[in-house]
Amino acid sequence: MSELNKAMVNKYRNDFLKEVEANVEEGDWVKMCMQCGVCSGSCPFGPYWEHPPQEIFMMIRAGKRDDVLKSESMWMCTSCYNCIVRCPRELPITHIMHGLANYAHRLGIAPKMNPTRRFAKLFWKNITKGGRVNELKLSIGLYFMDGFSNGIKKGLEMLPVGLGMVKTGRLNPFALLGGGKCKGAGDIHKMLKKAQEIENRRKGFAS
Amino acid sequence: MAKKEYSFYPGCSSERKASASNYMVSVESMCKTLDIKLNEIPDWNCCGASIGYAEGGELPRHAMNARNIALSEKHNPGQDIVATCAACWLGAKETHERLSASERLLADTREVLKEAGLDMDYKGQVEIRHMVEVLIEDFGYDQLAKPVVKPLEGIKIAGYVGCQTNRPFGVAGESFENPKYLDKLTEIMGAEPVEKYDQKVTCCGGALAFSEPDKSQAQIKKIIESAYDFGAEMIVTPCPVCQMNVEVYQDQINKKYGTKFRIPVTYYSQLMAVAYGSNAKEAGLDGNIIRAARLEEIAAKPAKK
Amino acid sequence: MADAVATNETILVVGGGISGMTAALEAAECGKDVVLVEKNPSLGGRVSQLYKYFPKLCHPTCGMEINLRRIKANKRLRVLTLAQVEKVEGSPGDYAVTIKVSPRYVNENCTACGACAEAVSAEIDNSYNYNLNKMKAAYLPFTMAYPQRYVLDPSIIGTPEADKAKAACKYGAIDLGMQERSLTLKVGAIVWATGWRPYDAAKIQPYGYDRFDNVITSVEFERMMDPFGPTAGRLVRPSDGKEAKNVAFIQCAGSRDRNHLKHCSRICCMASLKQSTYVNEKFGDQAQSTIYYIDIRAIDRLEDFYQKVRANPTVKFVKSKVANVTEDRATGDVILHGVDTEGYHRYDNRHDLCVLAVGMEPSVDAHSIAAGVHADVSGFIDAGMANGAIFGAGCATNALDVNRAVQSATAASLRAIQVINKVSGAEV
Amino acid sequence: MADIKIGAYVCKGCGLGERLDIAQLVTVAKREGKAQVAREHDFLCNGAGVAMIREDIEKEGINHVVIAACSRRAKTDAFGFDNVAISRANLREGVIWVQPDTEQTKEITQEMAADYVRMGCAEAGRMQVAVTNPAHGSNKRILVVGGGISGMTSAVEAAKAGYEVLLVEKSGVLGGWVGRLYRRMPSHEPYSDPMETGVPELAKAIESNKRIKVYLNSVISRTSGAPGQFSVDISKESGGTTTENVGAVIMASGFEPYDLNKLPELGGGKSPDVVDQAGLEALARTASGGAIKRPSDGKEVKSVAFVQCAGQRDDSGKHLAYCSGHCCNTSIKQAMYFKDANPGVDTVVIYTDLRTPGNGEDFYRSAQRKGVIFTKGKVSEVVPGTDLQVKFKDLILNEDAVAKADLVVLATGMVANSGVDIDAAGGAPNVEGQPEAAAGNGKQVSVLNLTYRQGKDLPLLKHGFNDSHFICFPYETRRTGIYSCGPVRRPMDAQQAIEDATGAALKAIQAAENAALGRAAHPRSGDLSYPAFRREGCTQCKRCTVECPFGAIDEDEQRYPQFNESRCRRCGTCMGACPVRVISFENYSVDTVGYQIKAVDVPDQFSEKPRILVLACENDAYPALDMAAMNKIQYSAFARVVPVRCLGSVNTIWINDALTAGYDGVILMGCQKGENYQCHFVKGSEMAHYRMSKIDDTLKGMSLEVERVRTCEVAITDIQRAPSIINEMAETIQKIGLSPMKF
Repeated sequence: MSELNKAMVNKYRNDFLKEVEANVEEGDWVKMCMQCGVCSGSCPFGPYWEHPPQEIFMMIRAGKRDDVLKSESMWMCTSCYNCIVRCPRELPITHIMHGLANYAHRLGIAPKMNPTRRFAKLFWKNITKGGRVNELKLSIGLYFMDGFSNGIKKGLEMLPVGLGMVKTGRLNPFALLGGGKCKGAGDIHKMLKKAQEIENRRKGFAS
Repeated sequence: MAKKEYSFYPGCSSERKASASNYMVSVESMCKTLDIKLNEIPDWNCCGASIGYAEGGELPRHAMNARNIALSEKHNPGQDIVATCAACWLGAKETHERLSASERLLADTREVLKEAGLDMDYKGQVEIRHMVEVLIEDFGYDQLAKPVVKPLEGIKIAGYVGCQTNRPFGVAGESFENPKYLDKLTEIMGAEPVEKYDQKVTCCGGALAFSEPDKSQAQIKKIIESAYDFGAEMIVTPCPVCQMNVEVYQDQINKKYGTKFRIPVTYYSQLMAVAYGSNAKEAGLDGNIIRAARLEEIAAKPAKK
Repeated sequence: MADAVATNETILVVGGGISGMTAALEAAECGKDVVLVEKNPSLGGRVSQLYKYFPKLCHPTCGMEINLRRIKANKRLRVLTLAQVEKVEGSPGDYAVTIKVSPRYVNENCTACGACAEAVSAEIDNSYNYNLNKMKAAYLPFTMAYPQRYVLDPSIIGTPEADKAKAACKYGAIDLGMQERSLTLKVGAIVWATGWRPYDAAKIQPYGYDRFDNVITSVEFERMMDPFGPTAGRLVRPSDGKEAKNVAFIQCAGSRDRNHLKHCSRICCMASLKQSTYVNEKFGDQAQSTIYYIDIRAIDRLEDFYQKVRANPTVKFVKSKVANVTEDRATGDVILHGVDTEGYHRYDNRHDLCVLAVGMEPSVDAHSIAAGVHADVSGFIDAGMANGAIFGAGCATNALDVNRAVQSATAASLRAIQVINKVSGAEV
Repeated sequence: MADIKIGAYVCKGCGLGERLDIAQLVTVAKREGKAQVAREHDFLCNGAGVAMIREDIEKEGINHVVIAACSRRAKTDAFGFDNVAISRANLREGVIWVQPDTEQTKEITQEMAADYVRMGCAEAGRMQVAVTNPAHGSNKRILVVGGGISGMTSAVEAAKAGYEVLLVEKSGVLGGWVGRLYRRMPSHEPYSDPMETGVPELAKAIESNKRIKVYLNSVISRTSGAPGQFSVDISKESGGTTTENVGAVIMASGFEPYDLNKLPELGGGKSPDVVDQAGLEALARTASGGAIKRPSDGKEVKSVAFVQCAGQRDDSGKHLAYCSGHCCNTSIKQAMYFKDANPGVDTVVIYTDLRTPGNGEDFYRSAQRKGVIFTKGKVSEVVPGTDLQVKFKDLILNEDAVAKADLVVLATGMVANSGVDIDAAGGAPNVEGQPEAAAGNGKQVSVLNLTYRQGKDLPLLKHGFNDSHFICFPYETRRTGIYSCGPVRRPMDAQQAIEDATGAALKAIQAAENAALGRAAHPRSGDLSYPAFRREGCTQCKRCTVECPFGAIDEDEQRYPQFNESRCRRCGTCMGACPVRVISFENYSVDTVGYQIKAVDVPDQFSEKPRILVLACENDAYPALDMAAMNKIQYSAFARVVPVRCLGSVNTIWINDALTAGYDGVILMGCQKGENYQCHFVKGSEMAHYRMSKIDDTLKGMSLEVERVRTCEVAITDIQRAPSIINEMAETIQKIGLSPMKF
């Protein structure tokens, strides 16, 4: 268990709801759920959720910390916002799911091999480097996520797509050398560092 | 028509040789006709997109967007921010909304912006709008119909709105389940909207098309199948991610499901550019992997008026 | 009834539904002078459009017959139809109320013989049937309508159709020259019983009321059971007239929802339980009802009825707020998508017909009644507050079932009498 | 009353003139109907027509009017003449609208019309103008039994209207259960926090109200009399009885919480830290805004679990089957007591259906905002101990779970203080079916001690509550002038009780006012007629006293029926019950109907023209036939329909008369009977069915087929069925042939 995770377990003891309210984006909405299930039914990836949002809210109240934070479920969110617009209690469900995923990730207990988690990581690295997306590096990074040989295989699968994009001028083969840069990249790095700091301070993450 | 000016947030995918560069091209042509001046936000950065949450988290994500807003308010004062990309629009709009709702979050964000010397430039007094909103609200369908010189006669088009231009904010006056603006735009451009198209707002998987290709492609299949069922010969969309996901995976889906999909997926701006008289290149049609043949034909024809 | 004379010892009751009729009758039977105004051409209100009441499954028209007989027998009670309150001024014991009376184009001479309706060929939407069918433009709103007098729809005035009607009437009952008029009543107290209206189902977008023929509202479903209603009493699907044996009921359609009505409309659970018995009434064991709910709110002895329906093998209960409804283009069937939250079971259930248990909203926004009347954010009269001598009754104050509405109306009636007795200095 | 002068008026409007030989009808009225004056008119209901009748009343001294025109349900404004007996011969809805307009049918249609004119005259000839019952009292004081929120409200509201009130409370203080609450549910926006009960203020207002006389530590030891003239004994705990006279009574005797000790499996009686909602209120009052301490060791409560539906909504038959309605909101309110005092306290509400109707939804949301946790689950057991364990099945997560708590609150239900169950105590047959044993906490002490023949308290509806059976008429009572309100009639919260009590106050006032004028109460409100009986003819068989649905009839010292007219609802069930036919009303009697039956012209058996007598309930069956006519649904021209007040008023002599007169068939149309009865007079239809079940012997005795008499339940909506019932009888007669009883 990561240090941070240990710290949080001790801090909140058996009150997972309080932990979520304090540390998860929009977490203080969780208590407002009335278990109607409209969110669970509205999710395009619903069938792939081990625990749908409304059940997750109930699990949080029931203190099932590990079952929630170690779950793949939140990582299924496609950010389609169907749940948000249909929720009769106006819970910002999409953000709560993002928040839970992010929190689990920070605690280091999110499912290691979850592809979305890994892609998200890669994506963030990619955009924060220069301030903008470098699509070529992003996709290549993506293919080689599971090691060189798999990467080649996936790369080959995706080759037609890639070539199509290149042919139509929608993918820059030279972007490996750069591209996706802001002049203010430096500022951005400083900003993100600061933001991280503040969030840790706010949420009492000793780091 | 008086010139209209906006502070423009193109977003990563609209960059030269990026995945939605052809969107950008068509938007430029469209704006030329409508006499819209887009003042690009100097040195704008990525919005973090929806997928930015996992590593980025709350404050960093807002910081990224706040920087863009601050830059816009600094360099293009008094101008609404207009985005062409759904994710960019949503990201910026969300940050703007949350910062105006939470004193604390605003204070934290200013503290962050200070690092870039922009803390005082963030006022949060701008409207953040999608290009579609500008068209509908600042021009209106009647105005938009006027410049049509090459009506897109006889093309049946399914309007695929997708998620993020539609939820949670959406376009004023449209419903989340059955928005009609793409159909209306299609219609005034002289084409035939497939109004009963029932996958208008189905999610294409978004960023998860990369991480969960199978699950996403199952969604995309539904989206395309229904378009075919209703006799559409083309799909039009306002979102770069939707456009790419629905267009580029058709071969893979065909392999997987034994389907024979080959349907062009265009941007509303491409329809408009062509209808307004642009040639194929100006309308970014060369950027479509699945060629929009019918549009190219019309683009090649001489203007009617 | 001609212009009603009133004094500050008169009670004005606004709204001729069951609450208004009750308030008016109870006061009149205490010996008070009462004027009852109703905006429609006849009394009865929403309950007159119901097939049966829960939990007894008896017929609302039965109680209505009694109330109508009480009204016919009571000379202290005067009824104004096609009348709407436009302005209320003054203070307790001394109100001046401006009332707009729309022309009926038919006078007291009418014998309800029906000749005008036979003569006229023009048709209009039948609002009594929630516009599910058409009716003649010269009409008696429904068989039990009181006053038992025909109405000419304004749309035919000035057309040959109106002349046909006039020519057909042997009794000089048709007066095409009737004009809208405005009268001012001096009254001492007012009972406000304008009732409710069904929430606009089209606003609940995921359920596609505006897109799919076979998604209807609970109030429309009631009309389908009337042998003289739009479907001649047959339970059929609007899309193809096929018998609707497999019916889905979606609870909280608009209610308990911050996007729509924030309150619980109280009656919808019971209404759907009741309507599930309609499906059995028509199709016996062939019937299949599924009730999608969040909480079944069957309080006090209504619980007995809930348990009875629960025990019915043809009725299924799914604890779920339905996520959305889609249509199977080939069959016209509706497919409900969602999750049964009791243990997480996904469903995509196919039904012949989907009935939305729509919520109640006040038919008049209480903010518009008069100065000094407190309204809650939903537009109901906030009866917990002092509102001068304007007393809310029935569903104008809250989402109530018939029984509670009548209790509320009876209470309002006494509050009005208290004011009148103060005015008249009546000591007993 | 002066000698009878009948004026008969035949209308030619609405096609009557075209369809019927009006002149012949006028002649019938004159010759057979013995009408002094008989006239026709083109358009009887208009100004001229009505004026013509008025003139005859004034100049010719006509005091009995026969209107031969449309149904008695139509044109009531036009034909409402004061101080004359009016009979309506229904030629429009009753004849031409239900008969085809053909040459062949002209004759039988005319015969139908002629018979209705004969019947109208016959009825008018036997009617008297009703004058108010001489025995009425005029006391308008209101007695309120019970000094809880309901009783206090009734008292204050009645006094506000200018009426004198007696308020009797068995305990030493006013306020009842609400008076023992710390706070109550909010009654107006924003519906987010508990509010003051307002009971102390209300009590003060009552003590200082000169119109209200309060009796504390007192109970009602005797109630006799009738509306406008009740006499009640009020007995003090300390001994001593006062007798007071009142005009009407409000029963607001409230409820008791269901006995906690009946729920050992939920820790009831097993641990001092398992309390019911009343117990929690007591703790909250002690804490008065501070930390709530638990009974066992005075430890500050840090976690509390609320168990909903404890001993309620029970299908085992051991506990209460119903839902008490208020308990969800009450637990929400009580959870707020904890959260408002200290947000750190864990509060969980375990429910199966959360029932917060109306604006309760706001209250529910408010509780969630305050951090109250709601768990959908079914509690199986509460294990006592220093920290109690609540074992439940989590219905969402579909698993067994345990909640630990310092204190457990059981939301037990309301048990009505409705006195003795007079039906169980033997008396009139209970149409509601036997009340379940589990209801109530066992003890049954009479509240009103009525001296009525049919029992000491109000009849119960269900589960021990004495609510009205009628949805449209929640204040309908089976004991005229006595109205119940608050939780004794139906489980309810304080806000509803206040509303209910106010309504009950109106009904009590109304009953007293009507009694003072000798008028009937609902549903025949305003009816001035009243039952009278020929003492010398009475055999003291007691049927009337037993069968009266309203317990109006007692027996006097000589065991003769004593009618207590002011209690009577004028349904005529007694008239129908009387084997010797000594009971009648001025305007409705064995004769007014009997002579109509005899007035009908019965052709001989060779004419192939059967006659079918239809006795139709005027509230449902008759309107149904009217509406059939409006929809031009036809039925046999051989039917002769007579409206009756209630099927209960049908005296079997009428059937005998009809059969001996040569009628070929008789149909009785009444309302639905049984548990969900529709009869406006409770048991009328049921009694009629019971009586008619015995008619078969009579028929056999006359060697007539049993099919000739049919008793059926007809709803007002049976617009198609009612005519078809008549037609079926016509077909039956075709099959079995005409009655041999024709002479």
